[in-house]
Formats: sequence, structure tokens, C-alpha cells
Amino acid sequence: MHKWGMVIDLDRCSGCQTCMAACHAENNIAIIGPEESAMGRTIHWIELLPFIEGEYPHIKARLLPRPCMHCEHPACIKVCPVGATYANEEGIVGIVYSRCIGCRYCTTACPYTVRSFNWYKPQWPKEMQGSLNRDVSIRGKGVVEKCSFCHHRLLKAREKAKVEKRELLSEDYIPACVQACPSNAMYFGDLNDPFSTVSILSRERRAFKLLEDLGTEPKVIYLSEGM
Amino acid sequence: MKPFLIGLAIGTAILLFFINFGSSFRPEQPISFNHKKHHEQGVECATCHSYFKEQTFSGMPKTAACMECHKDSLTKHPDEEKIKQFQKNGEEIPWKRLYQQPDDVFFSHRRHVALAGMECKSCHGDIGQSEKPPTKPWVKMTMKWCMDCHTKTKANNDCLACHV
Amino acid sequence: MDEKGFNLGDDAILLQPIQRTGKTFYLTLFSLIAVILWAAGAYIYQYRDGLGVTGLSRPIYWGVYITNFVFFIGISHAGTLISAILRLAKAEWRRSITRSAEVITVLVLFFGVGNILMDLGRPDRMLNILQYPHFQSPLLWDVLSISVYLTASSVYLYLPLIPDIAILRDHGGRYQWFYRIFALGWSGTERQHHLLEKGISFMAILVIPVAVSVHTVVSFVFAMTIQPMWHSAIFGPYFVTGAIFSGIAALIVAMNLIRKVYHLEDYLRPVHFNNLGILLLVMTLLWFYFTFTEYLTTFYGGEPIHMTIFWMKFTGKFAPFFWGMFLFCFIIPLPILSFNKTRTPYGTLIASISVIIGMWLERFVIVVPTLANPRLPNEAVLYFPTWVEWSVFAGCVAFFILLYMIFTKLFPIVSIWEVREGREKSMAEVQERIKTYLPGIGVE
Amino acid sequence: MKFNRRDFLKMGGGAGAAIALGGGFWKWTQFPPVERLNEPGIERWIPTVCGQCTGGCGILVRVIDGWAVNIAGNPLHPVNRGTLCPKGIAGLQGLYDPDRIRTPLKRIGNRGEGRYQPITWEEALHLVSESLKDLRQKGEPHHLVVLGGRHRGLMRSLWDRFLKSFGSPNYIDNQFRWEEPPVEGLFLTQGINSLPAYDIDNAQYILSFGSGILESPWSPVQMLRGYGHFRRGRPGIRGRLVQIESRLSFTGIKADEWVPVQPGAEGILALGIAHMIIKEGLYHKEFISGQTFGFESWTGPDGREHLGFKEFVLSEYEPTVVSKRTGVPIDQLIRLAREFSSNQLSLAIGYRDRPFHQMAVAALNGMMGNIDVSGGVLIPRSIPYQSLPPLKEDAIAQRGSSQKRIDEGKGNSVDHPYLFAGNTLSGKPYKPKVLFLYYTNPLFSNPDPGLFSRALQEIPLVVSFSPYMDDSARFSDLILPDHTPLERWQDDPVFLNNGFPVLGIRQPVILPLYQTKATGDFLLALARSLGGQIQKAFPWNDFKEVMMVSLKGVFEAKRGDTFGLQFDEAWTRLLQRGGWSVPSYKNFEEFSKLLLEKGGWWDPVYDFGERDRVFRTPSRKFEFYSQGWEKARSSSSGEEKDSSFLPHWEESKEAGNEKEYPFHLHVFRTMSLTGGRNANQPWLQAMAGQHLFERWKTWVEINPGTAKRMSISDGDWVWVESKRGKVRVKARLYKGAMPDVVNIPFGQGHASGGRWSKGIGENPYRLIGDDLDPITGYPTHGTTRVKVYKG
Repeated sequence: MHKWGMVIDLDRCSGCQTCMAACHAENNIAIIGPEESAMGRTIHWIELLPFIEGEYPHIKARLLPRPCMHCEHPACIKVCPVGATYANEEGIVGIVYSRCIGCRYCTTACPYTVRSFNWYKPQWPKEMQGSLNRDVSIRGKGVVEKCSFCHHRLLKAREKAKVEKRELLSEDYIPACVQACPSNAMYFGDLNDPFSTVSILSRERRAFKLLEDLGTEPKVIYLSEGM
Repeated sequence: MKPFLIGLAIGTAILLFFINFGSSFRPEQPISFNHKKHHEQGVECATCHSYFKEQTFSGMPKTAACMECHKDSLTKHPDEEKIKQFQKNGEEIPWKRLYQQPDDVFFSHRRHVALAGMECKSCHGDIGQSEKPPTKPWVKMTMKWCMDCHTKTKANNDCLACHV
Repeated sequence: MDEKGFNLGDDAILLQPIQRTGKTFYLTLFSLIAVILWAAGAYIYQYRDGLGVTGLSRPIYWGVYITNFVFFIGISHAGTLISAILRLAKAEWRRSITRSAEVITVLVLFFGVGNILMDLGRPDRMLNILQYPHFQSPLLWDVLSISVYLTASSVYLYLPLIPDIAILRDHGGRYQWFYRIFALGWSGTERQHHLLEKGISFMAILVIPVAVSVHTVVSFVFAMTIQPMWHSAIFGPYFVTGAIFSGIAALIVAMNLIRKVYHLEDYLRPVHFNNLGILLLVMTLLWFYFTFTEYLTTFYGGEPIHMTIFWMKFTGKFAPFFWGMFLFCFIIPLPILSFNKTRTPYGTLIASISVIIGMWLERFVIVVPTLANPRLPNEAVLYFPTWVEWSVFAGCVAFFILLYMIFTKLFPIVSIWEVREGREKSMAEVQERIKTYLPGIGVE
Repeated sequence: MKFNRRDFLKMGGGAGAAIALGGGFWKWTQFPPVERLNEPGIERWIPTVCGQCTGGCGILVRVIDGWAVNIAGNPLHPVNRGTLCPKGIAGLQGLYDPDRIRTPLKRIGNRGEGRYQPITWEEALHLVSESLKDLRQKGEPHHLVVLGGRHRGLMRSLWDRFLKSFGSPNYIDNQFRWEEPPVEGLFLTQGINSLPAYDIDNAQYILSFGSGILESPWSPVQMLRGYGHFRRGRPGIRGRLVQIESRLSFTGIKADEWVPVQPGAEGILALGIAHMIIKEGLYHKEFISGQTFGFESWTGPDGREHLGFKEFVLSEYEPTVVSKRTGVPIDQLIRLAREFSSNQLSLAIGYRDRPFHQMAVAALNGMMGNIDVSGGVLIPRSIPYQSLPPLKEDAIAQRGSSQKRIDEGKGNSVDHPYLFAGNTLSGKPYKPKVLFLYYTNPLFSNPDPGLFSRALQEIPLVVSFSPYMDDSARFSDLILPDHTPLERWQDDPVFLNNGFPVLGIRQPVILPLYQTKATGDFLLALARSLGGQIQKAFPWNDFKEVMMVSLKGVFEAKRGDTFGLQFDEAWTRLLQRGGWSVPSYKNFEEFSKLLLEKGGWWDPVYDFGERDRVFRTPSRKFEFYSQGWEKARSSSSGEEKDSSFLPHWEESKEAGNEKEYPFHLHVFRTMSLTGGRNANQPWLQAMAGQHLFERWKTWVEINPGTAKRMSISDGDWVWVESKRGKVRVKARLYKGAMPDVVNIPFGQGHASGGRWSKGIGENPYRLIGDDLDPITGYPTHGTTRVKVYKG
């Protein structure tokens, strides 16, 4: 059984936000215009978070891309009244959009605020509609959405591997953000395989998890800057 | 007052009836396609539905596909003329879709046919033997129906396997 | 006691609201309906367009609707709990107030539930909760406990209503068929009385734990998450206290209105208000105790993530709400309720209104600031409810008042039989009872 | 029960009411079904080259049913190796911008009013060709001016050829950007007038003088890939990055050290560091003695004593002086000098500051000998195109071409867009009659855009080739929309950080969405319609044909190969080192087929030590004393001081006095809206200022302490006013802002365009534009002062 995880090397990361754009394109994330954005209703499945501490000129600043952590003990799953969000056997925390009732309990429970809500029905100008990704659903209004580790890519990769009569290789399945990352700061793979890149990196001295003390056990692991 | 109430009841009943059955309207296909006859002529499923082994979808025949055989009149059927008309106008045949998944359900023909080795029959019935195009899906595609089969065949019953 | 051909005598005034309806009633009715229609329009707008019409955003996902939910559920503790406790304590002064209290409970529960439903992004899918329940979710515990509570308190309201319905049935007037059905063939026999008393006391005992559980579970919605200043063990009792607190306040307001509108000064006397006022005073202090404990613990723990929210409430963006809450919940009611002189019907009314406002603010201050300060950096967004949310809130209040009014037009708002029973039987009974626990007075 | 008519009617009424109410309610409760916008289909991945910026990344476009559905990096393309930047991905939204110009447009309202009437391409061609013929008839073909922006490759050759055969010297390059590599510095020290390659992948220590290497390099993906490698690509080695800048930019955040410095004072800091390196004798003596010129004082052939760089710097740029001017403490300055010289290979990268400040930064590299070495400054070879056949100019063309350029530039080397605008207004030497705007938007992306809009008013016919209604297109008389990059053929010659030349091929991935036309094709059609020698100079049918002709040269160069995997790269290099060339193609057909399949061609070899290529200065050495510039100057003016040819500090004239305008204005760029072209893409708008969670607007960054003093709180709307104008922006408190500097991002504030760009945010370039640099003719950076007040 796989346990998919991601490693983000902050020393390589340049804060370019390619992951954000790649995710938008891959996952049919709604276009939130200026007015709605000003109200804070943007949707980002992965978002670059700034941590800027200290006072001028002695500033400790850090930029940190934050996808869904796909926690081992997610706070969101427990609270969903209809079981619309759940963790599958491979540890991916998924949402079934057609079951979600939009109570937004999971969004408030998630300590990483990774979940977004569709305040309105997502709309695209008709000139653009055909350019939506055909592998990912278009969410309706009133449901919660978040990063799925590009699970649809896993389905495709599995299918492809099976057609080619071989095992699924780790490079078969990578999420869009990892694929696009220009400074190769993101790694993706099977944490259960002790020799996979992500496993090896996750055991590095620089490795840390976000809000580790909450015991959510994220499957997204960061490597801190510096030696 | 009483007759009004009775009427109200009847009306509600009619309404429920319509909502129940009327929502599944029966589309008329633009061409009255005879699967049986084509099958008898030795036309394979994949000739018209070219993609079901390689893609998620199976595909409906394009006008050009029909014209490969029907370039010269093979029959006297009026529908043959219709196809030619489509061809002349550069249009595709506006096939009506019967098997439609809900918006967040992703079904892959390849996964079911090429990988799991299912037969077309399991979902589409004896369509190869039908003389008229079907007007409704052969099965009522409910989640339960899908999942029952998945359970039976020990296929993946993870939500994310279909809901993406 | 023969109910047939009875003479209501002094209590005839209790039936007057049912028999006669004045112009003011219709005026109020129509203005309430207007407000409700307006609110309905606002909700339809929200239903069609989505929750975007509210002021909510990321990360403030919950706002007025959830505040209202907690608030209304809190108000609902007025009735059943108070009436049950008073009943069990055999407090004789309860007789004329239990009914009006119980009605509040039953009616206001609908609005609590309604607000949660209106908060859903997909109200069309709300039956998923029943179809695919996920029992780990505290929200589902709410569904369960509230429905139990609603059933129990409805029964608890209905049981003592039976003899009065029978009176209405026998008294003639409109909707005879209606009363006949609901009187369940009450004829006032000993046996019936006995059964009724038994039922009522059983329900009274049952209702108390249910009521306590309801608001505890409501608090669990927040306390079970890991979020700062929600994740607190004190939340259960804190919410229950708050609920009783706001419940009593709501009851006092309702009683004041009934007393004025239907001229029931004889039934709802200053002593009632005095007693309830003392209860309210106790709750004020209790509320302060819990609030104080809650914030002091946070302050001494000094966890940064908690402290951000703490300071935001004390001095930051939410300071007006926080100090408003403190003013309305404590500073205003405390002196009014502390002195005999001011513990008049009028004085308690002012204190109660203040408490109700304060408790709404308290719910708001619990729900919103925590959400405005997630653990990770986030956009600084301001939440201010839009006209839709205010309209729906107003609609809920108006609808509640409307239902309450209609209730008073269908049933006596002061329990006739209980008052009469008190007058006829209890004097002696109480004397007997007192004898049982006063030393020096012999008991045979 | 008996029914009479009345009852029956009542019953009918009841049923009707039930159906109407119930049905209506039922229908109303049904959420409208989501129309399934994303039906599956057969997908193809087509390689092409991204056109969102100048980076030249290879991309694969996923095409389904004729729609471009997604963009991924081309794993074979050596510039990006399968990765992308946010702009590249948003290329989809550039393509499908619903407000693109769909047909040629002719102005019917006043200039700038934005009222246009669609016309056909025939009409458009006729209109342009008539007015050009008119110019030639009057014997004034030089009144045709082409203002060109950031494009490269054969389109540039095509323009030059067209202008030459038509008879105008006026191709004016308007692609000056402050974030660009310091080309003038390179010209002064190495005599090269093109972009250098910075081999950051292999550097050990990078001292960045205000260059946004992580936000706005000319080829972002390449730079970021290099950055990743620089940091952690080499086992045991972690490159160190120091950012010297007047704002804590993303580069500053990611750097190991941020050195805040007064705006525009990076140059003097470089000189201060040079001073310390010289004083401590830490420079690369071997390189300096063998391959540089002008380091030590020297005597010219005429016997005149000349001041050398060493003496000049030692006497002028004492740490105390430098520290005072820059605000950098002396000990920090000394430490930086030591770090820079001891951590080899080290690399100093500047931005397009004033030329001699650029030269100061370049001199640091020269002092450490980091020129033409791995991990240093490299000079890439160019693509071996086959040149187009020679053309014949007719008499009119010859006369026209010999005219003075309107921007007083010489040949192709120095362009002065600001002089062009100024001279257009003054009418000296002459007023242009026809202006072509190709890939440039001076009304938006040049400081002082007002100057250009006034200049455009003076020109009778302005033709824009922009596919979008940008600010300059809205001022044009004719808009002849080009295809967007994903719809057209184009070549894209670039180079890698390690100096390898790369040729990407851009091919259409979908059919053009609208009635647009590739400008190259239009130019060919225009030449045909003009007839005569002009027609003869352009015997090709379309631009693709021109491309294929030129590519023959690449095929025949017998070097390099079409793109391959990294393994292939190593193999090719090995073979070429041994003097072999075994490309994967045998004939030109195979070559062109593979070119399209793989996405391009490259030559993965860098030839070190070709001094003639690397140093094109008169001395054929790295010049601390710019002889090239001395020659160019002495012809125009008399004797000048030695120091004016050495890297030196030039104090800028500040626009606005300190009392009235207490703040410096620093205009910066973010990754998503680097240029002026991406504001129409919502994905990029949605993350414009992620460090402050700002999106879809323009903000001004103020130091929290300063803001407190001015009682401005976070999120207030404020006016930022300079001598030139004012803009209303949202105030954001940013700890990374210096107390006396306010920062505004560039990229927003389009006066026209589509739904996603028009009227959103403000353009800070409206505030600046005084103090033109005498050499580049371009406004200097960091010299504008502003005041900030609530409103």
C-alpha cells in the first residue's frame, strides 16, 4: 500500500508561485475577480504563505508553499457530518463534492486553513470554457474544495501502468505543482517505501512539519533553509 | 372547498408522477441506427465507437466514419440520405447522449473494458442485437449499482476512484 | 371537580386573548408578516445566488447564522429547563409562568435549527445528513440531541396543555374540532389527573438532562475542534450557563409583554419578576465566573496563538463586541438585579433586554474572532454581516414573535388549570408539605 | 358524491394550483444542472515555445478537441527541462482572453477614446500600403518608424529588411527594462551589446546588486532552475546569496543576507566593495595582468598619463564615503568584500542601472577573473542562421536609409526611445508620419507614459500589431491584431545560463481563434503590395518559409543537435569535444521534422577562451577603462577626464525636494506581473502580491514605523504623489520596506484592455520619468521622491 507524501525543500524554493498557477490550471479552480478577492474569497489549493518576523532591518522572513497537508489524523474528516470528506487507504484526504452540504465545518476545523468554499457558482467566460481540464470536475456553488494531490493523475497513471503491464513507478504520478516547480524544490512519492526520495528526504535533519505539535501528522514535509 | 382539495390531491399526484418519470425524457436519435444489421455485416463495435479501449470515452461515429461505407448508396433507407445531408453541410451527426455521468463522476471505458475485461453488455445490454437505437440507458446508473458491481468484483470502491 | 358547566370565574380573563382580537393584534401581525416576507425574499436571494451574498469569506467561514444558531438554542433553555426545575422544586409561584416559558423553548428551537440550515451552502442536500450520517461529527450529535430535545419539550409543553384544551373545547367558541382532537378526550377524572401528573413529573425529570446535553453538544461543535479559544473543556458548562442566562432573560421579556398586552397583572405579579430577577442575578454572576475563568486561563497560559485572539478581543478589532458583551451581560444587569428596589417588572425587563443583546454578542465574540485568526498567515479580512444576514435574523425574530402571538390566540398563555389547582388544592398541600420539613412541627 | 360543473371547475382549479405551485417549486428547488464543460476527448501534446515573457521556455500544450487545455514544460527543452513559471501556465488565459481583439480595427472616435470599427484584412492592408506608398512618393520613406519591443529572432531581421528596402533607418528598440541584465555594463567592459549569461548554477557566492534574480530575470525558469542547483544541486556545496536592494524583495527573502541600501545607490556600494578588495589585495592578479585593461594607471600612445581603476577607486571610494551614501555599515561592507573575494567562484549581478554603475558591478567580476569561466559571466554564441539573400534598394530607399535616425541613434546599436518621443514632439530632425508599434506598449510600460501619448498624437498614422487592446493600441489608428504566441510560427533563439545557444521553435498549437494574422505574414503581404524592389526583397509566402530558409544555416552548421534528454546532451558534448558531430538527423527534412517534434535545437558546448568572442573591446581585453566608449565619445566632444571612462559614481538629480516629498519611490516587479503584458490573466492577478496577500490591485509598501508616525494604518487608501502626478493605492505595512522608501509594484493600472486589466490598480510609471540618463536616454532608477497622504 502506498502512502503518498510530498517534500518541499525551502532552500530550493524561490517563492515563484508556479505551484499556485499550475494548480489553478490543473484543477479548474474558479476565477475569483477583484471584488470577491478583496473580500478574501480567493481559492488556492496551494498557496505561498509569508512568515515575516522581526523589525527592520533585522527581519527573518520565510516563504512557504502550503498545499493540503493530507494529515494522518486530519481535523477535517472528524467533523464532516455527512462523510463527504474522508481519507482513502493511501492516505489522500478527498472530498466528494456531490455529497458536501456546504456546512463549512471542515474549513473551520482545519488548522492549516487549506480548505476553500465556493461562495458562488464558478463561472468562466464562454471563450474559455473549452480550456478547462477534462479530468477534474467543476465544482458547483456551495461546496468545499481543496488540494487532492492531483488524485486524478494517480488514476491515469495507474491505468497507464496497467495497460503497459508494469508496476506503478514513482515518477508516473506527480501532482501538477511538483511537475511545474522550476527550482525542483518539490518532491512527491511514496512515504511507505523507505528508499523513495521523499522518504529519504523526510528523514533529513532539516525536515519539519507544519504545526507539528498539533499531532495531525501531515504528509507534507518541509526541509528548512540553510545547511 | 372539498372538490378543490380533491383536485389539489390529484394535481399533486400527477405532478409527482411526472417528476418521477417525466424527468427521464426519451430522446429520439437523429438517425435510426440499426445495430443488428451493422453487426451482421461484420462491423465491429470499435469501428464506430473507436475509443473505448484506449480512452475514457467510447466515442460516437463521425459523419466521415459513416461515409466510408455509405459513400455510394447501399440501401434505400431515408436515413442514408440524411447522413449525406450532414456530410454536405459539413456537420456532424448530432447524436443524443444517453449514458451521462453526473458532473463529478469520471468513468473510464478503458479502465472497464481494456483493463477489467468487462463486456459492453454489462452496461449496454444486447445493444448489438437491437434494431432501433435505444431511447434510454439499459441500466439505471446509480451509485449503488456501480458499487455493487465493484464490491462483487473486488474492484476499487474508494470514493476518489470515481469522484474526482 | 366537575369540569362540565364550569364557571371560570376570576380566570375568565385568561381566555380573553382567545376570544377577542383587537386591531393592534392585526397591525402587529401584518408588520411581522411583512418582515418575514422580506426575510424570506432575502433568503431566496441567498439560495439562488449562493452564500456569497453574505459577508463571510475565507477564513471567516461562520458568522451571523452560526451565532444565531447558538443564540436561539440558548434562548430555548428558558422554558423547559426553568419550568422543569421549578416544577420539581415545587415552587408554587411557577404556576402562572411555566406555560409561557415552555412555549419559548419549542418555538425558538425551530429557528436555531433553521439558522443552521440557512447556513448550508447546499440546502438542497440537507437530507444527506440523514442519508449518510457520519457520527463522528459533533454537528450530527447536535442533530440528534436537538431532535430529542424538540420532541421532549414538545411533549412537555403539550401534557400540561391538555386540561386547558379541554376547557376550550367545552367552553365553546371557534375551532371546536381542533380542540376536540387535541384534548384527547380529557374529562378531568382522578385517573386522568393522576396520569397527567405522573407524565409531567416524568418529563420534567427527563427534560433536564436533555436540555443540559443540548447546549453542551452545541458547545462541542466548537470545543471539539483544535482551534484556539474554542478547544476548551469549560465550553460545555459555559454554554449551558449562557443558555440559561439568556433563556431567563427571554422569559422575563416575554412575561412582561404578555402582562402588559393581555392585562394579566394579577397573574404575573412583581413577585414573579422578583424571583426570576434573583435567578437572573445568580446567572449573571455565574456567567461572569465562567467568562472570567475562561479568559484568565487563556491569559495565564499565554500561548501566542491564543493570545492573538485574546488581545484581538480585548483591544483589537473585536474590542467593541467584546466590551459590548461585557457591558450588556454584566455591568448593566448586575446593579439592576442586585437591589430589591430595581428588581421590579420594569427593571428586570431592562436587565433582560440587555442580557439578550449581550448574549448575542457573546456568541458572536466566540464564533468570529477565532476564525479571523487562523494559525497560519492569512489575509486580514473584515467580517461584517450583509443586509441578507441581518434580514434573515430579523425574519427569525419576527417569525418567532408571530408564532408566539398565534399561540396565545389559540391557547391560554397562563395555565388555567394549574392556577386553579394552586388556588384550590395547593394552599393546603403546601402547608402540609412545609410541616414535613420544619422541625418542631409534629407530623402525624 | 355528485359532481356539478362548479365542483369540477373547482377541482380543475385545485389540480392546476397544485401543479403550478408544486411544479414551480420543484423546478425552483432544482439547482440548475451544471453544464458539463469538460467532456473528455483525444489529447495531443504539442511542443512549442512559451510567449509570455522573454524566457523562451519550451512548453507542451495539451490540445483536446481543438482547445488548448493545459500547458506543461517540455522536458526536452534545455531552458526549462519540463518546468515552468506562473506566467507560462497562464499562457492559456492569454490565449483565451475573452477580450482579445478579434478583427483588424480602424479608429472612428478620437484618439484614446477607444471607438473602433472592424474592417477586413484586405482593407487594412490597403490602408497601410496606401499611406506607405504615399510616403515613398513624397520621397520621405524615413518618416516610417517602427517601435519594437521585446521580441527576437527572425522577426527582427524581417523588420530590418523591410525598413531597409523601404528606406527608413528608424527601427527603434524600446525594450529597456530595469530588471534586465546590465547590458551597458557589459558593453563598456567587454564591448558586447547583448545579454550575458550568468552561470549561477555553478557559482559559489552571488552578490546581487538589486537584480531581481528570483522575481524578474529575463528568463525566469532558467534562473530559478539555476537557483535550485546553486543552493542544493551540488552535494556538499551550498551557494550563498546576498541581496543588496532598497526593499526586501522575494530575492531578498530567499537570500542569506539582505543588505538594505538607499535606492539607486547600489553602484557606489559596488565601488566601495571594489575599494576594499583592492586595499586588501584580494583580487585575481593573474587575470588582471593578463586579460584586463586599465586596472593600473597607464601611459597612452600619445604619452598622456591615464588614471587606472585601482588608483581611482582607492582615492575616491573610501568605506566612510560609501557607507554614508548607502547606509551600509562599514564593517558590513568590509565583510561583503572579503566574502565576495574569498568565496570563489563568486558572481556580482546588477540591474540596468546607469551605465557606469553597471560597469562598477561588472568590474567586481573582472577583478575576480570571473569572466568566461564556469560559474562566471559567459558570452553565448549566436545561432548559426543562414542569412537572408542580399537585397537591392531602389533610389528612394537609399536616400531614405541615409537619413539621420529620428532618435539620433547610430546604426542598430543604441536606441533612444525617449529621444524619439521628444523629437517627435519637437519635430527635429523631422516628424514621423507612420508609426508601427510591434510588441511594445510605451503608453504603459515606459516611465513617463504621458510623453509617449503626446508624441503619438503628433503622428498621423499609428498602427499597432497588439493582439490585445493595450494602452498604446487604444491610441492607434489601426490595430492589426497579431496571433498570440500559441497560434503562430516563430523562432526563438536564446541561450542557457552556461552559455549554450538554444533555438526553440514556436509552432501553432491550435487554429487561430479569431480573424488575426501573424505580423510576419502581414509584413510579407505588405511588401508584396508595395511592389518593386520591396516586393523582390520578400519572395516568401509566409513567415514559416522565411524561418525554414534561415534554419538551413543551423542544419549546415554541423554542430549541436535537436533537443534530447540529459543523457543525450552529455553524449553530444563528448562527441563534439572530439571533433565529431553526429546529430540525430541526416537531411534537412529530418532535421525540420525533429525540430518540431522535440521543440528545437541546441548546441550543448561552450567554447572557453575564445577571446575574440568574449572581449570585443578595442584592447581585446576586459576593460576597466572603456576605450570603446572613449572612442565613441571623443568623436562627438572634446577632451574628458579619465574618470568618465572608469566605473564611477554619478549622483542622480532627484526629482522633488526632500521636504515636500519625504520618500524615495521604489518601483518593483513581482513574478506574476513582471512585464506589462500579463495583467489580463486572472491566475496571475490572483497572486500578484502573495507576501502581503494582495491581489487584483496596486498597493504601496510602507515601513510600519513610518506608517505609525503618519497615522496610516494597514489597508488604508492613500495617495502617493510625485512632481509628475499621483496615484491612489492601498497602503500596506511591510517590515521589509525601508523607513524612507515606499515601494509600488509595476504591472497594473491599464487604462484599457479587457475585463481583467482595465481600470484595475495604478501604474507607478506615471509618477516617474525625470532625470534622463545622458547615455541611455532613459529615466534613472530610484531618483523620484514622493509624498504619501491619506485619501
